[in-house]
Amino acid sequence: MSYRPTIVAFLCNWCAYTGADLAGTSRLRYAPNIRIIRVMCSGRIEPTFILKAFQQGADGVLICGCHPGDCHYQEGNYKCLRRFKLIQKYVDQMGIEKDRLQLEWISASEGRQFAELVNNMTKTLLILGPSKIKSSLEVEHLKQ
Amino acid sequence: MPSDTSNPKPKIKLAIYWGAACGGCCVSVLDTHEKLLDIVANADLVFWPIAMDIKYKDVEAMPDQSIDLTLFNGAVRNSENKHMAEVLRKKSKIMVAYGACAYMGGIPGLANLYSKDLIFKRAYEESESTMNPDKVRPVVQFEVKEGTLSIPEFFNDVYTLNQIVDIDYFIPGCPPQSERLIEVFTAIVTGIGLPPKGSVVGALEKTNCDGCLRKKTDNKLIKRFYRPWEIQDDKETCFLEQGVICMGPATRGGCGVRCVVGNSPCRGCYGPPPGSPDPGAKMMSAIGTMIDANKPEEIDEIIETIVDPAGLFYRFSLPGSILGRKLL
Amino acid sequence: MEEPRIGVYICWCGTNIAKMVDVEAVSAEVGKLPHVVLAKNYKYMCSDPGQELIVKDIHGHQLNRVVVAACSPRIHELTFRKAVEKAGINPYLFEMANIREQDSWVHTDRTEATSKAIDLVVAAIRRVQFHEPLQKRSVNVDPATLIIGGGISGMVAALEIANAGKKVYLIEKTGRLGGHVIKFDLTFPHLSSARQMIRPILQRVENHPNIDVFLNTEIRDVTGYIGNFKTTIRINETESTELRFGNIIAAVGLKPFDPSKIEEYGYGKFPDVITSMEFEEMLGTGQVLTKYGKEPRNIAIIHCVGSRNKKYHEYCSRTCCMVALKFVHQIRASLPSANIFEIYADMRAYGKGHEEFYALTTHKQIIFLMYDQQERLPVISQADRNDNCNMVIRMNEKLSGESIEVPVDMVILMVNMEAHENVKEVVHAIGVSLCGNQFFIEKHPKLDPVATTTGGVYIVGTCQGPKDIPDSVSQARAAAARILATIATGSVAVEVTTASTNEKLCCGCQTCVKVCPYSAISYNEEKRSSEVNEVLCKGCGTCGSACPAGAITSKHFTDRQILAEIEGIMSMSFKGV
Amino acid sequence: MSIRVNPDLRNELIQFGIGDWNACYHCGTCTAICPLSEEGFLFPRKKIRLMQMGLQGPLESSVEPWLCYYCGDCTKTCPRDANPGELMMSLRRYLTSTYDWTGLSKKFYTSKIWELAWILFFAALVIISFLVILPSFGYKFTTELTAEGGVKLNSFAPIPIIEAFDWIMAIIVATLLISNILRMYYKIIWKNSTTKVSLWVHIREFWLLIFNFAVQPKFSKCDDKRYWGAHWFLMSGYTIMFIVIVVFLPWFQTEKILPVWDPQRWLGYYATFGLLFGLVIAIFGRLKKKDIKFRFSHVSDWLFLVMLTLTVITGIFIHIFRINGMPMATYVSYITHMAVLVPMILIEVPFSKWSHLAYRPFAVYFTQLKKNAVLK
Repeated sequence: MSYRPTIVAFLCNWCAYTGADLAGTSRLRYAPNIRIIRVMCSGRIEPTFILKAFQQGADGVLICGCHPGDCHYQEGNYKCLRRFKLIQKYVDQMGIEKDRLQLEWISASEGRQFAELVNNMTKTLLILGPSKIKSSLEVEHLKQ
Repeated sequence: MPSDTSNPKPKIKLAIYWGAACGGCCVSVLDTHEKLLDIVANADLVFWPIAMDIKYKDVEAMPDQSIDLTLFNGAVRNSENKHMAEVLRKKSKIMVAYGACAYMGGIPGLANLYSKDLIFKRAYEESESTMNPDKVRPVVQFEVKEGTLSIPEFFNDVYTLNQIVDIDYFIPGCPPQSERLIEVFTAIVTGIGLPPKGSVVGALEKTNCDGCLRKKTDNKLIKRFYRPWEIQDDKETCFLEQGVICMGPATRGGCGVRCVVGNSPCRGCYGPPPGSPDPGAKMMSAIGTMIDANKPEEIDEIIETIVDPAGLFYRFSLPGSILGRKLL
Repeated sequence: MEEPRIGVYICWCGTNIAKMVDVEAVSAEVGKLPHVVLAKNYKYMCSDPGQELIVKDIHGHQLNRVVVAACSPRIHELTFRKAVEKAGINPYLFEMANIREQDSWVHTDRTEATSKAIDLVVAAIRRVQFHEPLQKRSVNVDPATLIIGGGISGMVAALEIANAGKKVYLIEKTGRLGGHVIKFDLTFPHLSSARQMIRPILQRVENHPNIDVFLNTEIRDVTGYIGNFKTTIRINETESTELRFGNIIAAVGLKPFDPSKIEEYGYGKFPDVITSMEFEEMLGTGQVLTKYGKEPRNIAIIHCVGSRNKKYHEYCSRTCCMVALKFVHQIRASLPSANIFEIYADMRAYGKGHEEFYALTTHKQIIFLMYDQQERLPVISQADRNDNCNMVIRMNEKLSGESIEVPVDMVILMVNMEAHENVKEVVHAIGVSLCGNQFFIEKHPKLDPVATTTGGVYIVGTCQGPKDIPDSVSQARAAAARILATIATGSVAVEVTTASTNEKLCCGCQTCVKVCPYSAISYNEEKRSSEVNEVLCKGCGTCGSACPAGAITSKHFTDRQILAEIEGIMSMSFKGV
Repeated sequence: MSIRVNPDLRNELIQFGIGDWNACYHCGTCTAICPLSEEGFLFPRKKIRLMQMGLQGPLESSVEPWLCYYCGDCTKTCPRDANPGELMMSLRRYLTSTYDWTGLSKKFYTSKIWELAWILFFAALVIISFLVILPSFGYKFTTELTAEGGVKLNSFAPIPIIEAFDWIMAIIVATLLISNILRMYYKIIWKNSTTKVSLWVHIREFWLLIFNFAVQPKFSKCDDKRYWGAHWFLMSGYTIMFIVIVVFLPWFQTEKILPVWDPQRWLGYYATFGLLFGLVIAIFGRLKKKDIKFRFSHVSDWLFLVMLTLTVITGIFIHIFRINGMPMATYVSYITHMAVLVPMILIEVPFSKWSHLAYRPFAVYFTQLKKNAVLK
């Protein structure tokens, strides 16, 4: 079986998740290798979740929130942005290419942008190749 | 302490062993000072390489489950560490990961930012004091005419003890606070107040800020981060509020906040609070929250001042973290 | 925790899902998972028979958790929550997997879509195991209302509520009601009298049995939450009264910009350079005269003073253009032959009747001169002795490209509306936020412009942003209607999926306190722990992410639940190669 | 140097026919649509702006109003009904008054009474001359007819005296007109402190003046070419009439009844027909108000048309009555003809609407000079 990039996406309920729903109601097509997890606000997204997704084998992690200034909870997206920037620095240091972790603002009306985003990220991940998480750890020493 | 000899209770069999460790944990046992005598009074030390001369084969010969308590300090770096961890697990009723290295990987765990190859290259070829023109590297087995010489195999990764064998309890700290050891030892000896298997003992549930005497407010918005030497510490304001990253709020209490008392920010050797699956992620999340900027460029500028996040947030815990190692 | 017994339902949505997703395969696959008691698929889960199927199974199989894989939870989550509630299960012990909008409708490969559906359902199954029952809550609403500010907005809102028979406490900082409007002579665009308009309102407010007016009073601290606020007001520094009320309207208004900050205009230096507010007062006297008592021959009206300029305020004050045009009519009435210069940056006539008013005014023989707000402001200087005027304005006229000088005897500065200086105290007291320009932030800029993110606190009039009288009055009446609706209901529902702190884990670092956009978190010194006021909390969860000690739980979006969802998503077909 | 605003200019301009001068909000549609506006000489918008602002100096040194031939496209497309075409027309009136150093032009434009009074005064002078002064010198009416049966016109209106009078009037008018053109030149070219035009350029571009006087090529750039044709017809008729009357009076004002194919007669007929054709179009246009260029009429527009029409009609009457041997009718027609023509020439040519015959070609010439100007 050939390499099929896997994307775990965290979407805020009010803008990005609604935007992704709109992509569906508009019958837009995008790559099927994305799995979406809904949170109420992008400000809820923690580094733990991102690391967990990478550990579980995600080739890419996508975070989407409301555009700056449009947050349903006023400023959650800014908090998300700050955490994202820091965690991106960390994952980069840990040998996970920066492009594997992306943050984009998607409004509730941007179904098309969401579909394009998924397709573009898929292309990026195809170029980057599979995540090294599966080849990096010597699992034979671990307890059963 | 059950030191009343008039009511004799069979002494427990105690083993103390070190894997990839600095020896500080063993010293911390001695740091119990006069209380050590109580320990000795209640326990028979059956194995303690730093203090007693017992061969591995003697330990291997012991019946299974014959040791009541093993305090294993140090991470698992090589095949010897792994072998002894497995042997001691088999021989012990209760196996405790003692200290930050056994618990989370500790300082040796930072080697997971490199690979075995990179480490050997540095150690045997590149380091300033090395003269090794033939680029000789250690091999596990080497034939000489007297026979086969062997040394333990150096693993690519550093492991926490729990990743190799099942562990009953974890005592965090680099090294663990001696007072906590006494408490845990007492509990194990008496069997009273022992938490369920797999728990962290010898530490508090609340994180370090709770015991910290520095002045704390809600003013935790930071425009620039400083490394401790970059700033004149006023010795009374919360380190974080001065812009110095202190792992205190994300690190279990129990150490007595000794670093902060000594005017040095907490580095997190006691590990994450209960329920946190990753030792550094919560702190990173909190620090991200504290960045006082909304524009991407300004945020980048502030993050520039956080040098080496992996070494900062996972100083004692890289092997025990979610990612475990750098992906190479 | 009791052992989870999960029922899983895969919806076909007619052919919407079933065409692209092999629903049989999905239910067969997930049916094998631990804790899954049954996995079924059905044509329309949201239909009455679909919902009854769930209810019947819950009773028949003693299910305690339900997963439905269907459309977006944004569409039918509530429907299914109600269904499981009907069967006696807490509605939050339910989870939905979105296999229509985010699967069958966006993919074209049936195999891929089916394996994606399996992953999403598995994630929901894993997640629902960690769900906890949550209780719906509501609070009673005190029928009294506090209105801060006795300007036209505050008074109109007060009358609206008081006329409905509900108590209003109207607090005014100054010694009289009426705000700025009472100082105006005429209003645009109909040139009707402002005083005639506001006087009857004022009398009705003062004499209304349901309105208690507190003059010379300021608000310092308000405690409580929607439906149950409380404050102590001090009157004349001696008396103090405790007030209890269920809702708050902030109508604190604005203050005119101080043009002495703008050197070019020489306000304060030249006695005949006056602000629009001062000119309004002059119009009230019925005469337009210079400081030396002469009739001015040339009058310049400079627009956008302090507005639309990065150095002062970037925003537009919205009313000044029309007020400046209104002045033309008033000047013409007393000085028919005076030369009037409108020195403007852009003419903004956006409102009802405004463009017509502008067109009407252009026939009043006035001279429009345009200046570039960003490049160079007009400069006012003293005229030469032999000049036949009082002052000279030098400017670059944008439409002709010429640099010109304008002889003037009087200059009226159309000053910007800026936020009140003591607005911060009020903000602190009632727990709302300010935007960059120090105006109050509304809950939603388009769909909810009178509410704030703090439940029970409404903002009306110019404290929300510069606006004219009709807009202020509309907001006032809208806020009043909103409040009357909650009073009529008697109680308000509050958010269920809030955050909560675990005192055992909280270390008191207080990182969370300022993170909350709703000021729902406070630090309890006694307990040495942060506390979430769950009435104020809206459940965004950002505090849960900020807490380094893991002491804050975002209900229904806990770490454990989300991590289980991630593990679930990655557990089956999605492991990659 | 900044330019002082003259807020009172607008009151003055209103008297020249500027209507709703503040309606314009400077969208620039007029300039964009204008077929004659060109880089460096943009109008009407900018001129309207100068007018609105009361920038008298720049306004007076503008050449652009003369480059406008009032096709009406600007007015048609103006979203504010500001009527830029008529504003340009009013500006031409205003400029005519500023070129005139006597101040009479302004009086004529801004006061109907003043203008009518002067017309009547000149008309009265002419009538008195024919009824009182000339008879006292022996030039009397005679009912005697010539051998061919025509009226003896020359004995009533002696050629040498009339010719002398023609020349005196032509010199007065020319002096006034030339002095005004010099003032126009001063305002447009000479006063400009930043640029200068070499003498060679003045000489080199002189042909433009003649060419534009004769053909009005700019007028032909307006969309509706028929007006240019009608105007050219009128203008050529007028020029022919002017030349034959001033230069060839003895040949033209003859008592002989020449055959129809004689050049004297068909030149006269051509000129008359050309004038009449142009006048009919203008008068009907101004009455019907269908075309924008004819929609708005200042008193000066009507006066000019009426006087010229009267001149032409009386001229025709003189001709008809003379060859048919009707002496009294001929004399009355002749006196009326002169009583209209003299004030028309004296007032309209140097001071009013008719001055455009000189200002327009000069404006084209000055524009060309400006284009060739170099920095000082």
